[in-house]
Amino acid sequence: MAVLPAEQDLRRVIGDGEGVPDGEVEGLSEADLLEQHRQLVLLRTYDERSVVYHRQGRIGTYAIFWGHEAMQVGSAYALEREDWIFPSYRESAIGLLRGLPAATILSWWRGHPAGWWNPQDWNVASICVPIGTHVPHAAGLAWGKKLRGENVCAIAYFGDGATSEGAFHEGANLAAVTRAPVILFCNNNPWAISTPLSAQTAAETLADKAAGYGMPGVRVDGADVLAVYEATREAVARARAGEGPTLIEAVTYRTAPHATADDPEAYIDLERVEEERQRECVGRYEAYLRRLGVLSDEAAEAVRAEAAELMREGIRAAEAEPPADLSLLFSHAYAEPPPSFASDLAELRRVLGG
Amino acid sequence: MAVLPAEQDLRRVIGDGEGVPDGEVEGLSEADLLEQHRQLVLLRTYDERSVVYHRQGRIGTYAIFWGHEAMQVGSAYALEREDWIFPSYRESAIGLLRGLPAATILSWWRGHPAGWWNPQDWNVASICVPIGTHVPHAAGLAWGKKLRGENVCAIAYFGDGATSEGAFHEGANLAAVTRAPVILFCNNNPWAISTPLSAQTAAETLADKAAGYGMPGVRVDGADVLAVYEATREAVARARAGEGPTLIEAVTYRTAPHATADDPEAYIDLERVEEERQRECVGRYEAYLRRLGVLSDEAAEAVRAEAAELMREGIRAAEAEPPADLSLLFSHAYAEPPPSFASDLAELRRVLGG
Amino acid sequence: MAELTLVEAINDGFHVELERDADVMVLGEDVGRAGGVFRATAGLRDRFGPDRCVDTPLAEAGILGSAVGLCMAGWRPVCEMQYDAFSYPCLDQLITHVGRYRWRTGGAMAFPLVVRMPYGGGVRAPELHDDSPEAYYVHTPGVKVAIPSTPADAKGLLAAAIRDPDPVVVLEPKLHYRTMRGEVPEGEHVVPLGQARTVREGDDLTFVAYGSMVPLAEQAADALAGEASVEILDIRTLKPLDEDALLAAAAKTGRVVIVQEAPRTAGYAAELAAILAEKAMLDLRAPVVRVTGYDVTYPYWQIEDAYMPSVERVVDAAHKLLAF
Amino acid sequence: MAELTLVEAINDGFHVELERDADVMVLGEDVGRAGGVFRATAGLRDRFGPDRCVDTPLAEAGILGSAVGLCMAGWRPVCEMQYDAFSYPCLDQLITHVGRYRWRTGGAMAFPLVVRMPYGGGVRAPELHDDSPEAYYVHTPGVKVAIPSTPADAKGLLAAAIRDPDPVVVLEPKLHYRTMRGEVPEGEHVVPLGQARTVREGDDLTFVAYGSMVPLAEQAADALAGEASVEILDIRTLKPLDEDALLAAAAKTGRVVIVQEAPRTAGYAAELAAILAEKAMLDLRAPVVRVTGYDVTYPYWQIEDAYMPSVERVVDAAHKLLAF
Ligand SMILES: Cc1ncc(C[n+]2csc(CCOP(=O)(O)OP(=O)(O)O)c2C)c(N)n1
Ligand SMILES: Cc1ncc(C[n+]2csc(CCOP(=O)(O)OP(=O)(O)O)c2C)c(N)n1
Ligand SMILES: [Mg+2]
Ligand SMILES: [Mg+2]
Repeated sequence: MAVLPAEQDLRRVIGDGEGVPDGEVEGLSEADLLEQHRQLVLLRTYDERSVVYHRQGRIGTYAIFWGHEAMQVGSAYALEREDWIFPSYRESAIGLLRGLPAATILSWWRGHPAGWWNPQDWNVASICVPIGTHVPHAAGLAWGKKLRGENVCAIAYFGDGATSEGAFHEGANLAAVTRAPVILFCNNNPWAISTPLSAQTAAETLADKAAGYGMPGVRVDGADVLAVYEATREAVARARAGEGPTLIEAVTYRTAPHATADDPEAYIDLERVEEERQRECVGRYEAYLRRLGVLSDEAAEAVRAEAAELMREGIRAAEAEPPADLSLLFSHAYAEPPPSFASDLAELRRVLGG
Repeated sequence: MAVLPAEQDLRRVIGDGEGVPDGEVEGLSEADLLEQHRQLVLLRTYDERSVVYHRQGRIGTYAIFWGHEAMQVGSAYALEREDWIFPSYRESAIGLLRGLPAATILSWWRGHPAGWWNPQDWNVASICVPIGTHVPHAAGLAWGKKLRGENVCAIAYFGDGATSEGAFHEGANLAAVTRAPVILFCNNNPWAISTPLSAQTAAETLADKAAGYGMPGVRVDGADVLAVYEATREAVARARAGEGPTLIEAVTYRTAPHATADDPEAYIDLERVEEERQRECVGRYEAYLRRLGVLSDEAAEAVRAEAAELMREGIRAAEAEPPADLSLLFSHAYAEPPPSFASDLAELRRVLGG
Repeated sequence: MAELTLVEAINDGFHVELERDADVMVLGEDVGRAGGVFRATAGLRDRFGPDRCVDTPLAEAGILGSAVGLCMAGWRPVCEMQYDAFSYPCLDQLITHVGRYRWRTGGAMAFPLVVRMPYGGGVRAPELHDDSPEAYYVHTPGVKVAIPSTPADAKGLLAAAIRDPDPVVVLEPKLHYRTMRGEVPEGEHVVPLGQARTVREGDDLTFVAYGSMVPLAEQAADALAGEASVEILDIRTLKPLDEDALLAAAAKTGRVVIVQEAPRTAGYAAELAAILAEKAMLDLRAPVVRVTGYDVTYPYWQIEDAYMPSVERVVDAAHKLLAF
Repeated sequence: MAELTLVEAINDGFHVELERDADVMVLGEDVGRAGGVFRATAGLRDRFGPDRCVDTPLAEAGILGSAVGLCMAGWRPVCEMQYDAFSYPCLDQLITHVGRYRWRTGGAMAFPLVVRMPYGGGVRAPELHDDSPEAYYVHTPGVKVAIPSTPADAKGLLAAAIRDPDPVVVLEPKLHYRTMRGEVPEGEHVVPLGQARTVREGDDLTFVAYGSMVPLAEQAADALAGEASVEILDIRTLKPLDEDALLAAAAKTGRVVIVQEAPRTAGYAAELAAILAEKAMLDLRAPVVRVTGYDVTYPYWQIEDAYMPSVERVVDAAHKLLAF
């Protein structure tokens, strides 16, 4: 493979079609290349439609991941189906890559119980909302599987801001000490809502944190799906070989608001945003595939149509969910609910009924 | 100055009197050298007497710091009186170096209110018991003083185990981001009670954590008072110059039990302990001073006698403290205590009185 | 008097207090450049500079821990926790240091810091943006806790908290940040800690509430109009509690309903009920009833209204007491 | 039956449960090589290997957070927090994940983990080795809480906690770790969660207590011998509470003293009193009195005995009720 030298060892595979030559990743067939394209389009379509659905009031507040698709597709593509994914809200739709129905994820954003899936069905953990707190979960799962002799890896996704949290630190350190087969995947987009990376850390790079845990740290262009794939594949190989965790810092830029509720105009440089949007990951990959002569207009169109249909079907199904029953308030809190739950529910029904 | 090359850049000044030549630290007068000796003997005496006092039931559980004196003296000697010290239980007696009465510290270990000093009188914060939680305090104080334009540094002392805590991580990161004039001084002794460093971290060195915060990391022989002094002096100079925090990893070995309540036989290699005791910091420094011809037997004897007397006087004064009054239960919780406190105290007196 | 929303009143209070006292500084996640995700700190960074309104790293324990040090350096830090459930990482610093440090110094050093956060549900938000954690704070020695229910009190209690020599936790009902408007005194406005507020007088029943449950109690009282006259007490400061006001309001009617959004078990309403059980025995004509959230995780927002105490549930409790 | 100290009973329980179920593992600070600073886990590392009794890094949130993942991998982790006050860093994981994760999975995944810790004062220890944090745990939805008061219950409740499909927090009275001995059934011994224990029958007064306050309640009852006959209820499981037992014990005498070591305000005793105020109104012949620690930082140990509820204070409360 040929990775371009880049500032601060930022690994790249995809060139710019001009001065910077394209590289390639060993062992990826044309089918692999097209499948990753399909997945990119799927996530992109999910994200763009979700913003529309939010405007239409069909889903609630939504954390936009426009421009983050390559990080999610490239890394997830390096995993086996048995490997576990621990997403943050920013990767809410990553389950789509394993066949989790769009309706489920849309239901999550609709605040409907149908949005809470069984992690074991997809080896995709619940969406983690409190920043960085799922890093120890991923470490614990990977460690626990290793102790059982199961050859399973885990990957935890989190942002640049998350690296400031004690939970990230304790989880990363524990993963390294137990040599847990886990990949710590940092989406450095370099904003935490309105807080720029410069206010988040004084480190030159987030990958510099890896040495402090005794694990390798890798920096990769987060808008380069193939570079992300390759870096993750190497980390997975290390993990399976018993060499423990790897910290991957995928560098990108958050060109969308933090979430639908956020208005970045107050703090972000809109010109910079425009520039960055030009470098967005899906277009870059399509151009690469076209330069390779792998992607035809028809194929690209078909993939988009398929994704659009999946979203139409998804929102339809999500909206077709029957209203959640009150009894769900008391379900699932405990394996055997305390007696008080039954009387609370009975009282609630009586009061609301009457 | 001449620092010896050492494994993993472990800085040393003091030689071994044989193959390894002595170095020296620029700008230290003979008086400075002897003062640090006096302080070493003072701490050593405090520690050894405290263990005896504990056996005699005159103080409670006590965290022994035998062999850690050089780290405390060398680093504190590089500070100005206005600089703030944030000790852990391992540095409980560091206030002695600023004239805090031994009786006060002994009273702390006796669980008597006379042991709780006013930090502002000595610029020595309260002894911190929960591991690593004072790192953000030191960072906040240093940052806050800087914001006020006061030229004051802070130093926080903690152990190797503390580096695993989220509080250490969040405090260190915040210190670096705010360029707070603070020294993070890690006593790597390399045990956390019974947990060896190898179970604490997979990092090659604890100083490797510094890069992840964007601060310099320095490793120094913790049993070499002059190397510790010099490294701290450089860190203080950086801090005063507005260059922010430094992580100092001082490497030593815990040859005593974690505390009087602990029995290390279960987990520690006693032969290793014996070897390490040979390298203990006070004797090493005395030999160095004698090779320099700076320390006479009389001077050494006088210093020991002074320290012994100070301890005799200290324990006498501590034991002469009148019993604490019950009302202290309710003092100091709030600037203006709630009405309930008065009635609680009245009731308590009535009940115990009757 | 200006007519402001609850969050505007808080922002107004900040501007007044930072102007009044140069030692007051604000720190937290996104409080600076963005002015806070709810705009509570809007304009502070521009007006008072980035050193007095600081965008911190994403680290709640670090924020509160550094605030302890900032107090030692002479500052009066006001820490924002971005949401209720994201304040939990700071509990360790709060319990082991913030509430204890003054005591450690024999009263020689003060820790006049404030921890404030939006709290509570009903806002159709994703998980963990809906908690009511006041009980954790109230149970912690050495800290005071206040929860406003009106724009004027939001400004006045924040000012009192900032001026208080001891650590104060202020929880703000985010449900009413923008939906509630009210008259707010301009300039300096302080509502002393430790004083409850009688929302309305009544003779048959007493509703005791705080924060977002106060307007609910008022609606329930309205619903009972004609049937029963309801006294409503807004606790305002949970610690130190205005116990006299509580006992008086209970004695007046002998029938008490306590409304709390948080889960029932070991919530703050239990403390209020326990005080009545110990000190109002002879005044009570009926059991003390708690209407609270349930002992479960705050639910999916499509059914959150069923979790929250409702007018129906409060009225139902009232009927029970009237029939007792 | 063997005669064991309370901590020996816990150690015995560990050996039995790890032998019985290969999915049970123990993790925490110093639980392995040293067998725990109180020797509660002594011998486990040698017998079951370093993978089933793990010396973790010094990181309470990491310990509990990784335990969540260990559950997902099929383990039943038992986490030790070395002391009460050092458990606070794990509160965030407990509240935001441990108590909620089962719910998140729609009940599809179980989180059968245990968090256990020594708690309470009276041991002449330095600061922060003396806290009684049960209220923080009890108020958290999705977790159960148990506190034994005898060696047999310490073993039996630990076994029940380990076997329970839901997260359970077990607080152990460190004051009695070595000072209390008692008969402990050999081999498997399970004390079901949710069942209170009647310590002794009585007709005039009811003392309600748990953990280290149970022996104190017994001493107080002894001191009242001849004067009043006292019923003593050991709550044992704070959540889920054995409410029937509480109401029955209260109804029997109509005079209830609740004893709690933790600070009074919003402590667990308030929950018990609130339940009585709501459901035992007609049975009560006197106010419900709480005898608790004070609303202050746990003090310097030279005066800790004055902070702790004492026989004198319980007897005094009893006299008040008898005279009411
Ligand atoms: C513990 C915690 N604190 C605060 C928040 C509120 N919050 C949500 S997203 C966010 C910023 C996260 O930034 P980053 O880690 O860079 O991830 P990104 O959103 O950029 O993907 C914050 C502060 C939270 N969810 N959890
Ligand atoms: C938050 C917290 N957890 C646990 C403890 C109990 N404890 C006291 S000392 C200690 C080991 C500390 O080791 P290290 O940081 O290396 O410092 P050292 O004692 O070796 O100087 C532990 C676990 C504590 N004091 N605080
Ligand atoms: Mg980010
Ligand atoms: Mg150590």
